[in-house]
Amino acid sequence: MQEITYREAILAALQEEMRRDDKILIMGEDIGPSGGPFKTCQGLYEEFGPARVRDTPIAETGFVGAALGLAITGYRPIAEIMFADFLGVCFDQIVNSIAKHRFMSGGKVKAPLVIRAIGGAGLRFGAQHSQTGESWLLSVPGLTIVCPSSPNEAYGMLRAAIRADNPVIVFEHKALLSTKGPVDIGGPIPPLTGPRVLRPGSDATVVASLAMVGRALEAAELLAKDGIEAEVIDIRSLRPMDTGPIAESVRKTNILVTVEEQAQIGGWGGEVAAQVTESAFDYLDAPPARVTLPDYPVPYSPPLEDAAIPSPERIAATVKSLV
Amino acid sequence: MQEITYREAILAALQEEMRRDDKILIMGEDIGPSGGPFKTCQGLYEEFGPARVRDTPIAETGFVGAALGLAITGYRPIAEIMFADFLGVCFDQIVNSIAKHRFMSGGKVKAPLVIRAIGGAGLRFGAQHSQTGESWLLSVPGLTIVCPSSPNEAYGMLRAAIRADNPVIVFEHKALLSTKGPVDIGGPIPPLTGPRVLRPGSDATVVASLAMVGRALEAAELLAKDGIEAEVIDIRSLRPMDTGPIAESVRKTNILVTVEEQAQIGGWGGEVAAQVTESAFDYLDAPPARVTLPDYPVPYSPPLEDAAIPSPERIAATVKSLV
Amino acid sequence: MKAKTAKPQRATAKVRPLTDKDRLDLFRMMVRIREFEEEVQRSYLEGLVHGTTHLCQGQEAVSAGTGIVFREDDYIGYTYRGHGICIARGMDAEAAFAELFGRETGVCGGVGGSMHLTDIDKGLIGAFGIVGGGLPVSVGAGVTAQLNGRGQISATFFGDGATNIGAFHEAMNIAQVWKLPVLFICENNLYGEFTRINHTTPYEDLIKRAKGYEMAAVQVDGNDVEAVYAATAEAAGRARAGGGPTFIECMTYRHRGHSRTDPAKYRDPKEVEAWLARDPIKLYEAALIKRKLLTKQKAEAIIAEERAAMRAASERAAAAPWPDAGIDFQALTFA
Amino acid sequence: MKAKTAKPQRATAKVRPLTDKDRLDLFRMMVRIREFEEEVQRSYLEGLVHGTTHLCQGQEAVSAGTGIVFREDDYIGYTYRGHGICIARGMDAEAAFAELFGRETGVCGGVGGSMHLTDIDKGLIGAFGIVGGGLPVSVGAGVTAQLNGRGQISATFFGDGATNIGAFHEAMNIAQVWKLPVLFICENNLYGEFTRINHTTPYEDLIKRAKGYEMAAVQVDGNDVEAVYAATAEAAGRARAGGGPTFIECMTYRHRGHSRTDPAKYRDPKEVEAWLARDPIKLYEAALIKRKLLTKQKAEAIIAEERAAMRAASERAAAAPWPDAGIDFQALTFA
Ligand SMILES: Cc1ncc(C[n+]2csc(CCOP(=O)(O)OP(=O)(O)O)c2C)c(N)n1
Ligand SMILES: Cc1ncc(C[n+]2csc(CCOP(=O)(O)OP(=O)(O)O)c2C)c(N)n1
Ligand SMILES: [Mg+2]
Ligand SMILES: [Mg+2]
Repeated sequence: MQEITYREAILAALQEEMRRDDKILIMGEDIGPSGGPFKTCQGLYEEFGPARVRDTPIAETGFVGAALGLAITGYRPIAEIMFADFLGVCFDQIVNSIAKHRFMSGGKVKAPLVIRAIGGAGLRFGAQHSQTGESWLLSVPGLTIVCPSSPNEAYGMLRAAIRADNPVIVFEHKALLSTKGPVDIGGPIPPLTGPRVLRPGSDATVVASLAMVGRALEAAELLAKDGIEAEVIDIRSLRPMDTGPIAESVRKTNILVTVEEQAQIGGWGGEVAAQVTESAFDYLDAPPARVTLPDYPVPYSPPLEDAAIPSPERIAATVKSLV
Repeated sequence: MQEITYREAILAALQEEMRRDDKILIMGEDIGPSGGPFKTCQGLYEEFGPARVRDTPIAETGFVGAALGLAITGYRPIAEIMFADFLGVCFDQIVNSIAKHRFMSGGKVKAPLVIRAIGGAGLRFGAQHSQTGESWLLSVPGLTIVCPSSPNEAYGMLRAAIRADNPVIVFEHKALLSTKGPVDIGGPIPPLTGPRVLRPGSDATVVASLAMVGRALEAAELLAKDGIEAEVIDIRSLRPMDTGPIAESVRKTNILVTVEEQAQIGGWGGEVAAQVTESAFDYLDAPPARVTLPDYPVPYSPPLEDAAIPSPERIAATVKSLV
Repeated sequence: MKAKTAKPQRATAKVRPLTDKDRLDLFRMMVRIREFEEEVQRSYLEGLVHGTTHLCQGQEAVSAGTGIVFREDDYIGYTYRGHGICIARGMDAEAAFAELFGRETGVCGGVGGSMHLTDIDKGLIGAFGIVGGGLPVSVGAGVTAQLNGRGQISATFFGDGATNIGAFHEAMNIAQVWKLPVLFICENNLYGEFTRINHTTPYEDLIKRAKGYEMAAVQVDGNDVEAVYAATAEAAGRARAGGGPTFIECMTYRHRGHSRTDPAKYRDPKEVEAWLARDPIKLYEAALIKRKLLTKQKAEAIIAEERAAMRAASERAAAAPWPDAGIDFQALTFA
Repeated sequence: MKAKTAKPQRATAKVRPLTDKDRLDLFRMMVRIREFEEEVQRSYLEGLVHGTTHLCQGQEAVSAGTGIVFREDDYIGYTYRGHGICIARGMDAEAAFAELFGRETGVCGGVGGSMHLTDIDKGLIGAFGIVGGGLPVSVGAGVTAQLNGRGQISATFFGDGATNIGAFHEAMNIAQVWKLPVLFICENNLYGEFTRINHTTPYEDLIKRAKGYEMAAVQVDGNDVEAVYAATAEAAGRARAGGGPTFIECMTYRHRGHSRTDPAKYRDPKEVEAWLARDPIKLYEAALIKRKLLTKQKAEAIIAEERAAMRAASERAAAAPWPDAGIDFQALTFA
């Protein structure tokens, strides 16, 4: 295990995979000599050259669509979307072409491609540069959607995503980029999808994604002080969504709280709550609760943005109100 | 009450409103002299002329963005998206500009605009022309999203949407265009949002949208034969989502089934189930059930498409399995 | 109104001259495409084709004239109106009909349909139903061609209306900046659905679009199969040699409406008449008869053969079973 | 590397000649914008401005030279790098600072931030953070201007990099087809973030983009405020008279990095040097001194005045309260 940042973990995964398979290439804005605005591609250009590390014009529809063209003709492209908010610009290519091409071809076409989108709030970037984007694609069959919450997950899931033979959207979080954690460099490829229990607990099940995972763990610490043991689960993948382990946890804790950095309506929390209610109905002591962003865009002003993002205190209070 | 089709109802609403307020104009592809591919604009060009009934180039980003520009400078534009599937092409304008502009301006800018999107399956149009699109925008604060399920709703909700001072997305369904029903021409403007009980019942609550409403009503007929009285509710609006009346119904029936023409993950059914579970937890005799499309794109072949769309029989069977 | 024929195009030095066999093949291919589409239309009226379908009668010279240029390992992208290039590329007619009929034996197992005929093994990378949606994908295939370094090219077919959408712009710009071996083949049939080009575009000669990218461009009479061949062969030669992309505008006309429900009343009868008089098949038949490569009788025999062949393929397709609703869709969606 | 100056532009018959007062106003406005941005930068380093901010030092001539042309009832759209035009348009500096500081007194109540300064009452219809996103919106404002029939125009500011995205293409095409009174003002500062234009665009003279739409176009030295004025005034006159849109390319350069975290190491020092030598304010100061409209002392006095004014405005803004987290966001989101 090596202590590195989320940013370094992404870079390590890209380097390692690109060294392993020269069919892998990456495209994006300012990812070449300048290494990417968030420096997630630092050094790739120098090592792999302009053919495999491609600076693109500001044309997300163009290069994300190109990724599909590369994928169905033998390459394994990775497209970096600088801010997840910009997924809206290439939304059509993703939902109508990338997600459906294999299906519409009767299963004959393979589309092994990865779209990395760096999103999230908390950095005072305002309404158009602070969205995680997680929910925009939630309802689109044909996509695999994953959300790494730590350096180790960023490293492992990205490697797994690159090796998958289907389109995978990897949502990364800009507030996590500089966070450090142990990473199993060169370790086995982890499962791409499915939740993971990060902290065992018997009193409540708290499910979170991306930056909310860390806040859920902090909330668990606060709750522990009051003798409440929360089981914290990182949902990891939104598509496919495997709530089996979550239901299993709820059968033990009888309480479910989801935490996501998005508005409630249309968030993944509703899906988790509904599935768990279906599979563990008789075990629920209270209706599942959801901690989310308020139902308006992310405000710029620090006190307003801070108040909008679920805090450990808010998460803990929600759990307390149920146990 | 006049017996007219869903198509005629849309047209009547457009005509009536455009006669009332000359600030209202409509833009879209082939909606001018040719009256629109689905003939929802027949005669508007002749009556209101090229300035207010504008044929656009194939450029959804361009004319949907233009709608915002018109709205914030004093007009009340309506944009027609020929197939809801094409919302992906202008997704950025909707989620990042239209939905947020008022908010980002500190509330100073008004954006009274309507986007009409004609979607839905059942007509053998294949994967890229059969989506309702309902869920794509479900998670976007700042939007009002409505789904008329009958000629009267199409007429009333469109009039209400045009009069709203905020962006409203109206999802219409192409399989409903030729269906007839009584319409209260010139009647009072109905509430734009909020569910409506269409058939009272005491044994189960079935909530549906768009074309699924008719199928839910058919299912209720089938169930009635077996002595099961289903209360059928048209959800009408997805944003804001008012599940109060649904919970109220569930407190009476103790059973909730949602029916939507989309995949389950990311659909609105999960949100309804989660909200109702929260507000009527102790009244639920069984976990809410959801009848949806399977988790793959809409197939072209008739038997495959028919098997994918929730049928009255499937809805009835789901209800039966719970009561 | 006179049918628009293109300005004479530049000399095509590097182009392999057509042999007499090529010419007869071109004629037969145009006939085959015509008969395929006529059979689709007939089948649609019989209820065998479902939903909608977009026919290309009148535009066969573009499919045939370009199709003969492509190599086995080239990549071809197109639209819902792409039946022509699929047939020109050798897609099995029975499998194509079966797809349109929604049958198990369809080239996409009946899952795709009329708008999505795809056959990756033949380099037919996909039919895109979203206007402009296929262009960026073909740009990606162009990157593959460039990276492979084997002189492959990527060709993408689209209509006049598609030049108004953002995806077209981004694809053209990237292809030019990256000097990709991509052929942008624009079938300018003067209409996007029911709206004439002059209502949606600043001009009718779309070759002008290419100026915004300083991309090599040529405008040809899209109803003159040999002109289409020459322009495409030259552009392909340049692309294979690393000379970058070319925008090829083919001036043509669809004989039928936009889709099967469209009577095309919005078109000036004089315009229709003028273009029907320039039917690419009739024009070429006359030319080959003049060249003594063909006689009226031989031409009719070819037409009869192809009609019979398409009819037979369609009948076999119509006899094929429906896909099993129990089929494993997960496998269709995920590898 | 020599700083790129534009080809001499066409005669501008219809343009009102600048008065001496105009000239001094233009100078003062450029100074004001410069001092505003310098104060923003200082405040950012002090932690008063949050997140990121995109400065326009070096591009002041574009904001000042165009700003003087606009009427009160014109519509102006711009980007995250739009502080300059907001100030030129008379946005209250204190309210602008307060917005950047996230304070209650901000022009958007602190909700928008540096990338979204908007003041609809002044015709400042919005700052768009998505590249190209503002252009279609300005096209819509152009439709409004055309429908109102009062000779209004809609102007939209964007960068060189924005010409690579689809929204640009769709906006240009629609504006030309509908003959809208829209001014497309491209501030070509040669870079999109950290990438030089030659890596993303087929050429560096973006005026060529306009050819793809047959749109009137002009390229001017964006560091020559009077050249910017003349080109803009001519285009505005044409637009107000129903003559349609114009693409105005202003060749300029940003003195600072893309955003506050960018040291701009990717630029050739010679290029930077050449452009710094053509600082629009220094150039104009020299020109006005030559014209005897200004003395070195007077110029310094103006600079000192504006600096003090911006400093004072910033200090007042910094003293303003934070917005109340309990504020009614529903009201901000819905009318
Ligand atoms: C983004 C998008 N907008 C609208 C449509 C609906 N539509 C299908 S074909 C068509 C016209 C296309 O015209 P053109 O590009 O000239 O191709 P043609 O049909 O003439 O071959 C339109 C508007 C679509 N499929 N995609
Ligand atoms: C659609 C989209 N893609 C990428 C970005 C990230 N981004 C912000 S500014 C910028 C560069 C824009 O360059 P240019 O248009 O030349 O404007 P300038 O910043 O030079 O004024 C990029 C890539 C964005 N905001 N929107
Ligand atoms: Mg056409
Ligand atoms: Mg720039």
